[in-house]
Amino acid sequence: MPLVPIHFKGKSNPLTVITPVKRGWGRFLTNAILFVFHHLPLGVVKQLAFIHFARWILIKGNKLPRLSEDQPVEDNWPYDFYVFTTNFNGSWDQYIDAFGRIHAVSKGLNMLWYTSEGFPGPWPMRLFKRYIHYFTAPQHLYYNAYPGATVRDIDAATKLNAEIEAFLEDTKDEMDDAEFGRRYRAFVNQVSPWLGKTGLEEKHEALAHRAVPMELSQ
Amino acid sequence: MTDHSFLTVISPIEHRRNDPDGREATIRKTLLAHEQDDSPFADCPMVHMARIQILDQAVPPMGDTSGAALKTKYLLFAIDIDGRVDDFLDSLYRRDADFVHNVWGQCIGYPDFRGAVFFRRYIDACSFSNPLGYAGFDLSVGDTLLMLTRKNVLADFVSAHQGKSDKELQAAWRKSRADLATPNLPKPESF
Amino acid sequence: MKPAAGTEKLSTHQDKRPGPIAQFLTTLVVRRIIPGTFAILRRFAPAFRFPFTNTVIVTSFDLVQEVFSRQKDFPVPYQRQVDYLDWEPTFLLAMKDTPAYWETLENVKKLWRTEDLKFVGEIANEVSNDRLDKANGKIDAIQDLMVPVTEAVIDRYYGVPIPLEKRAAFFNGCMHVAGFLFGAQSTAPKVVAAAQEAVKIVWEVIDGAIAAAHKNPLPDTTIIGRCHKDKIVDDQALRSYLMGMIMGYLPTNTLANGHALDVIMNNSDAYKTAIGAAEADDSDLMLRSVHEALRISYILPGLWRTAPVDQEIGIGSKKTYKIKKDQLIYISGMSAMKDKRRIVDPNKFDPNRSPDVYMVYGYHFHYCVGDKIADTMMEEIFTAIFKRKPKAGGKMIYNGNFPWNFNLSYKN
Amino acid sequence: MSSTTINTKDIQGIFKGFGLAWPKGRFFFLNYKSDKAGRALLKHLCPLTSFHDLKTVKPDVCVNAAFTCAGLEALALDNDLLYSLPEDFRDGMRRRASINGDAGDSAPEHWEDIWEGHQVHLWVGVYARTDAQLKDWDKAFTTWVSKTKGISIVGSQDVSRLVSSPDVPVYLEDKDSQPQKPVLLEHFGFRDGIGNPPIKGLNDKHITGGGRINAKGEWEDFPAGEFLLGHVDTNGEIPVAPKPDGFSRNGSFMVLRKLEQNVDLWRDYMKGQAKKLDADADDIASRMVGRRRDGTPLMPAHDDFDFKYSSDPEGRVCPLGSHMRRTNPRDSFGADFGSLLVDRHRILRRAITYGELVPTGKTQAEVNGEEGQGLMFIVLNASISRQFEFVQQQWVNYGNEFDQGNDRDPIIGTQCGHDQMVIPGDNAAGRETMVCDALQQFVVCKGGDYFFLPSISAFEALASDAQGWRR
Repeated sequence: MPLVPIHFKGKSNPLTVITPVKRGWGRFLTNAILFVFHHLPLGVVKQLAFIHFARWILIKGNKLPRLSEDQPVEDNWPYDFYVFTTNFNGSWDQYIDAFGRIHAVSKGLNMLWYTSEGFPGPWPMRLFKRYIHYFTAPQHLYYNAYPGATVRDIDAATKLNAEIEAFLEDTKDEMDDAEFGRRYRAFVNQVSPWLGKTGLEEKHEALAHRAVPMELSQ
Repeated sequence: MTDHSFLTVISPIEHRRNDPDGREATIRKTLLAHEQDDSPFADCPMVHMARIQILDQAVPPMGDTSGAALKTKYLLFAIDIDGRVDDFLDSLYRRDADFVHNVWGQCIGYPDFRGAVFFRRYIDACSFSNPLGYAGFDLSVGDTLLMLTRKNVLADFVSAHQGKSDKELQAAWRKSRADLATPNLPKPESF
Repeated sequence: MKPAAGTEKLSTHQDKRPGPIAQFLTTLVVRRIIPGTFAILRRFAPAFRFPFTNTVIVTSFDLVQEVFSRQKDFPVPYQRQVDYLDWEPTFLLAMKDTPAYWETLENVKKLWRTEDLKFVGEIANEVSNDRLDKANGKIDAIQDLMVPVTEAVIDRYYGVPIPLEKRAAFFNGCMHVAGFLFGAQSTAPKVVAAAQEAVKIVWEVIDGAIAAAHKNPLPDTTIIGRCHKDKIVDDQALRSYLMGMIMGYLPTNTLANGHALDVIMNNSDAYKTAIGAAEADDSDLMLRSVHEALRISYILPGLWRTAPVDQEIGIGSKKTYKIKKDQLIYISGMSAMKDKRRIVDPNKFDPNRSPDVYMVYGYHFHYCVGDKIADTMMEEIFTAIFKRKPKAGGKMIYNGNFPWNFNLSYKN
Repeated sequence: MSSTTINTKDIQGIFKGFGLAWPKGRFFFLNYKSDKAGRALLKHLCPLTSFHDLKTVKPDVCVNAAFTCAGLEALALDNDLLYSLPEDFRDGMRRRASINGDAGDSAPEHWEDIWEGHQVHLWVGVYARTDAQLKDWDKAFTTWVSKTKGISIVGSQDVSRLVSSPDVPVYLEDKDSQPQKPVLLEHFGFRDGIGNPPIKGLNDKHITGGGRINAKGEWEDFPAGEFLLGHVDTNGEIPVAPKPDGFSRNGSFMVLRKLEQNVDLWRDYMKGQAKKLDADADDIASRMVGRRRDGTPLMPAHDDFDFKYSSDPEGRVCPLGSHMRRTNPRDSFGADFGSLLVDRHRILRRAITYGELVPTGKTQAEVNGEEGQGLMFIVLNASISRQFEFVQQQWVNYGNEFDQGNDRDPIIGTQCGHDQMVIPGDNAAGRETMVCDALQQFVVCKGGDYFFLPSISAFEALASDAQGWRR
């Protein structure tokens, strides 16, 4: 599968999928599903730690802003828009793979896209990927405040931060060198799993690889 | 901890008969100019992530051959920010009013005046509320940058002081404490 | 009431002070009734035509910004008053959005330069520390600190020395003319006559300074010296600019500093922040605290605009309001900056608010041209005060609707 | 078309792997000027040794062959077929250098000359029981090539297996780390060739610990489609493959990389770090690799294969950044997910070493001078970009998924000179954290390419003079 590089700087990728939903019952059901999801803990997604921010929103096709008399009335579009936006780490393929392969996530996705017209379900994967790709809207401007950091980096930094603050407090006053050495080593051992360096690098090959398989992008 | 706002805006793009894509072209040109760097959002300290997309045409379901289509092009603006939307809009307008005028100013119904108040009102008229939002972490942009910087500073310190004696360690730590407690923060978009 | 230490020199003016009952009522109106009324208007009628008058009061954040932003539709009305004051050519504050405005603005920026701020800071720092050191633990912060600092800047930076014997008259004259310009917009013959009387002394001082500078050239760190040396504008224009820069400086600063000090001294959050900022030498935080204090209180309750033709405000929002031709519009920045719809918890002191919620110096076109001078000065004065850890609390004493005295006690 | 039983007579022998039974080998890289010459060469090579042969016939000399994209084009195949080849394969390894992290010393401009200008059309791997048998075959083959018009050998590479012996020291400082039993070695002195995924229908017996972990936490063998085209993969689909079916079925994509190992540099670096950290060099080395010298896992394990990582989420036992854990993370991403996020990125390794073993105390120059030591790294997979390139790029040259930020694989990653590897300490076990800084380029890529390894039947079809798939 060849790769189509995308041109946004950094470790996170934007994806916007806009699927059509039938009005009437479809709209009602979608809102009901969204309401349910509002109250669900999304622990699995947190654990996977690859989504910065995501949103789902149902936009009524007949309530698109019409702000001038000159603007034609949208009377030839019988669907609502179901907009999904996400900012994820890793490659497109890997991201969609994770969606489909993790049972809890794929069940959730099946629910969320249940009302979208023609949604094939998260399995078989090839149809699912094709569906997502079919309804993906192209990006024109993307901004990320910390392009050199992934969700895992941020999670690690958060854990590390608590330890750093505790240790700064702990070593506020000068102390016996041996005692300091002991505390320092214990601290370093404690935080050592999160000491990988991060940030934007001059030329990081790993960042070039964020691609949609060509079989879908053609 | 500041609250997180998910702002979703869809604004119609003017489509003129005698100049079919004049306004849209201005938008595209402006977006392209800010694509790689010089992002107007970099100066808005509350913005986590932002995207602007031109929706040329709505994609009907596979197999719908009825010719269903939208009659206007739309501009989708989706943004994840800390705090209130108004603060962000004012901030964006203050930093780069030309960007605002070259993008949303080209949309239908944007009043012919300059001023942040019109931008706020316009976005308000075009925005959609009540999304199902997911945030992978619960930090403001400033906190995120601080923690990430601390992480790198500590990693450098640990790596540079392997195998040092306790005395040297303590002395070095005393010297580096301030760098760790209050590091020089990178500007948004430069970490 | 015994006059506060150091106010004796202004005794001529003190004679004119209203009696205690009149003062009480004025203070009540200024501090309670006007803000209260505006809060109600803001909520229910953000653009409200005052019954039986030609005046529309605009009080909500959005509408105030809108009127400010549409300078071509809503020009300033002050030219009427300027015409009475022997003030030719006119100055920025009374000008519409015309090429002449931009030319004047350019000239003003050639004279009052950004790099001068350091000098202004030095003057303010020196005078305020000197005053506070000498006063020995008790001072009238307005008359004995803020006014002298402002006068020192006018003297040493503008190059307009105020002779000691004319000092009180000059100050009173400025306050009166400012009231005439920005106040009730009355042009009744009696009011005009009083203003013309008051402005005389101001012109006298300015013209005197320019004439003196021709004899003994001033250094080019001063505005007059610089103007004469580089021949930036002629004396007639320079005279007008100086008048404008004094009119927009001395009275407003007195008002601003008095109100800001009142808020900071009587609000425990603000007091703590100011003390902390002074201790840490964080001039940026100090300035933000002063601005926040001015947001909670105010400099002026509002400013005036007119509508030469019929207009509508609220464009792009759900509700619009009509403004008829020749109506006067009173836009209340004071009220706008407390608008809950834009500002979270508006009565709370929070120096970390977004800079966009402040309209302390006005907004958009006609944004205060000397804002940086005022900022620099306020930074220095407030840092000097709060470094000495004044005792919290204190009451501002009004003279009519002007804050006039504020007694501070501190450790030297 | 797919079937659950796999015709092992149709699959090339390399799928099974030439183990210790065929320890000597020689790789030929050939070029043919015309499709006719190409077919003559293919015909000469027939029959190739099949998977089935290795199990039953066990010939003295085994021959396998694979094409580069240029090689298939030179056979004048039909455009439909050529256009159906996936883009990663058509690009070739040189053009994919930025994805694979081939930069610095490994950059394509420093590769061996034969990889320039698409000269290599065909890889022929010959494996023999003894040196003599290999020489005989080699002599006959080179004579035939020299007599045949339009065919040339652009390069060749001798390869051989290394086996540990208690008498030849490969440890750094700690004698006890020397493997006791004879095991297959690579040049840094570690056991090689373990941890390959078992494939359903090809393996004789189920190997616990090699395959994938299902939702119940049990080990399962891989479906053949992950490595063999034309079969069902872990997603329950037949992977995208070149057309027609007869061409790709039972074939696979093969990645071949010549990886030079700087044994001296590696040993010096390890000793330097050990001195700096006041630790045991062999211990540091094994924590970087993720296994002991004799292949024993760092994790508590039933045997050398059957262990999991999820009990060690912070990598305090086996560092998350270690080479083994990066290239086969098993259930590192959480016990809940099993190996679901790993399965699509597994590779089948069929590497073989070249050069002589450098015993401890000697330098590379003393052992075999300029020749050098290293590995002919061979990977078989159904999709180069999804499997080999993904591992290389996301797991080897990037550390995000292992909470390592930008830190790269300490052994085979592309080093910039200031890279580090953190070996987490453990307060409970009383072991100190070790940060190995300024990692050096111990392993340098000297060239290679992407190959298509056809089935035996497809190879024979390509060799035949019938019109077949030609244009």
